[in-house]
Amino acid sequence: MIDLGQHAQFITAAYAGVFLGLFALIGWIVVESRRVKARLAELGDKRG
Amino acid sequence: MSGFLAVLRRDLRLALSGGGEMLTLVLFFIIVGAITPFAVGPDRALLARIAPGVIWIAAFLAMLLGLDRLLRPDRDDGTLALYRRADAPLAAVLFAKVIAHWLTSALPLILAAPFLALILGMDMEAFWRTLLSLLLGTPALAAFGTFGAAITVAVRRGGLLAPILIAPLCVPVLIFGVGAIAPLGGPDQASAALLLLAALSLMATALSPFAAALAIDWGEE
Amino acid sequence: MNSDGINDAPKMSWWNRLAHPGQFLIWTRPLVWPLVALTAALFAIGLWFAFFNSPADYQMGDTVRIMYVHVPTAWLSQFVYGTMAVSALGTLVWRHPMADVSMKAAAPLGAVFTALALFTGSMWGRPTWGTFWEWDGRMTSTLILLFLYLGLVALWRAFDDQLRAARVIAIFTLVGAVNVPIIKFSVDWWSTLHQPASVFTAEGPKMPGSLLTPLFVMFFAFTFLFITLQLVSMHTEVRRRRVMTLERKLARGDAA
Amino acid sequence: MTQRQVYPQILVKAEGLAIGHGETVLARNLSLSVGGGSGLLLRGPNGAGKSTLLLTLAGLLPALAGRVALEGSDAEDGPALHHCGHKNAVRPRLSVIETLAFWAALNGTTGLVPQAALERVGLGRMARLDAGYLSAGQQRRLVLARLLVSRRPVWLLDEPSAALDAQGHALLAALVDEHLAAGGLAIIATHDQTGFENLSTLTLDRAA
Repeated sequence: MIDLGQHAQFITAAYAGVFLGLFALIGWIVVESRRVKARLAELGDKRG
Repeated sequence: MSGFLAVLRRDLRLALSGGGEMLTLVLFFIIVGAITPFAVGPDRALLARIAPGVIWIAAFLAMLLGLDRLLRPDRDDGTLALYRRADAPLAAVLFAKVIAHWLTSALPLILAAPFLALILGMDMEAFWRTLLSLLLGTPALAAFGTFGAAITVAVRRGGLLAPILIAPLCVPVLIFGVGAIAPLGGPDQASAALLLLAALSLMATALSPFAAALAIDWGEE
Repeated sequence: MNSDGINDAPKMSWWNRLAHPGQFLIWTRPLVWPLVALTAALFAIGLWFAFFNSPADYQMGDTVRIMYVHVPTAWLSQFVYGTMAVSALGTLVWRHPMADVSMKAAAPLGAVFTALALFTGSMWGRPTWGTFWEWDGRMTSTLILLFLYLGLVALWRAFDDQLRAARVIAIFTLVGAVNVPIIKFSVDWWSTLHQPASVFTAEGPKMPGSLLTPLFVMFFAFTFLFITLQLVSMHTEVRRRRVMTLERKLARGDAA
Repeated sequence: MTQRQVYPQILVKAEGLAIGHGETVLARNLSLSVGGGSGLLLRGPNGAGKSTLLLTLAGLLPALAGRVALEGSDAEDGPALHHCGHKNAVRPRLSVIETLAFWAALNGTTGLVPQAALERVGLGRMARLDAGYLSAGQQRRLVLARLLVSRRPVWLLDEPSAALDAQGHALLAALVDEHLAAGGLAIIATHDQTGFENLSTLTLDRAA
């Protein structure tokens, strides 16, 4: 990695925090979408 | 007009007849103020400096506390449905509710404020300004409170939701309220804050009945 | 009420074609994957620029790189509230069914982006101001905005009848939207009262070109990320409402 | 007795009406038309949607399909209907006469004076009593008094005879007859038979 200066830990912490948060958000949305689609299929809805 | 006065008289009558919990609100206000020295220490100079803030926080919390009792009893016994079909417009009824809420919750606090000022060691000059800022600021709290109550009246477990919802909206009232007392930025800053506080209260009191009426009409359907 | 009425639906103009949940789902579903690809590409380019292709700022040194995530998230916390307010208008004025769905889908996204903006702000604050939290005007009003978002999310979860909830929450969203500038003004007034003009250098466009490009790319990356997540959440919400209708039909005994 | 004031030509009409809460439809393509001077009884098992229909006719609930029309009343002089639901809107710590005076002030004092209305429904002696002490039947009579205090042509009554004793039923029948005689109309959801033999009936069965 390139040299991030003496405040490197804050830069990495910031980016790590942001991408951790985003992956959690994306994960939650994808899981929720899958769960609802499965429930819909269970109930026999053909409209997809 | 008669409908407006009828609702106002009725709510005051109910509150004064011991049914309402004016006394409990005032006690809550006093207790929040009185326990501050236990938290920050009995140092008189510090207490005197933070006294305006403490009094405002106590008033802020006390007024947000009683919100669930504002419209829920009317909804539970069917009165709210009758209000929606009364001759008097729903907004007039709610305007009476805002004023009744102010009279039964803010006024007792303002009358109890001298006691808190005494035990927190505020000097007289700051005390009078606190009283004035409370007088000008609490109508906005009453108006936003009634609006918050109207939003959450359709929700069964809405009890604690109203204070959470309207606290962010009431932050400017708190800022200008305390800003009007402690002239950190000098006397002209304090008077500017007082004018802004009054403007906020007027706007909130004028507009919230209509927003609350909309919320009830659509929330009840 | 026939099942979905797509076949015999009258010739609908573009606007109310999107208003019908079923139609909205069909027309916007093909957009999802291209949007995902575009967002991923923008992020890749943005990160590459942010770390490998832009110099350190002469004043702030390398911490300026935090700006590339702080500014977009801070902008999104405002932009998402804007979309919610517009959807609220759509719900109240035109009774547009998809406006309810978009309002509901946007609330949690707004909350997360505002939280990230606060987090990156405090990460940026530590090396610059020496503390993780500074009661300066911008940070404080972002904090209050976060409370507004969380209040909205709690409000959505409190209602069980979603159709009735949409209009009531739309009113609250609009009242909130009217109050956001007032809050911003009062907080700025308050923060200038309590401390000298903040040392926070405004990261306006006067930044040198080489620092601007990563900011722009990351800006669009985050905005497209929001649009993609919003779309997917809206699809899920449409399907969730269908599940509720089907479950209620099941409970009443007649088959779907 | 109420003075002989005849209502304007009033008509409640609904066609292709679907009623329900949110997305659950309780009844579909209902049609009814009730003119001044006539009444309609709503019959049907519990949960068939009688209360929901009354709420929809009162405009307190949106119609899921079709339309409700109230012709013959101009909007300026306020709502033209009384809706009495299951809840009696009676609050303890207010006296009976104060409760009635409040509703008179709110809905317009176009009918009997509160004290006269109380006498008419048999609560005259209890005017000063705290409303909290009223029994369910007496509260129901107070609701009937509320109808008399502000005159409105359309009465939508949901189980008005619940908790009423024998005289109560007779009182209710008499009040409805007077109201119809004065040109008003009444739509009543009820289970018991007495007193309304001459009214036409609409039966709602479950999950039409």
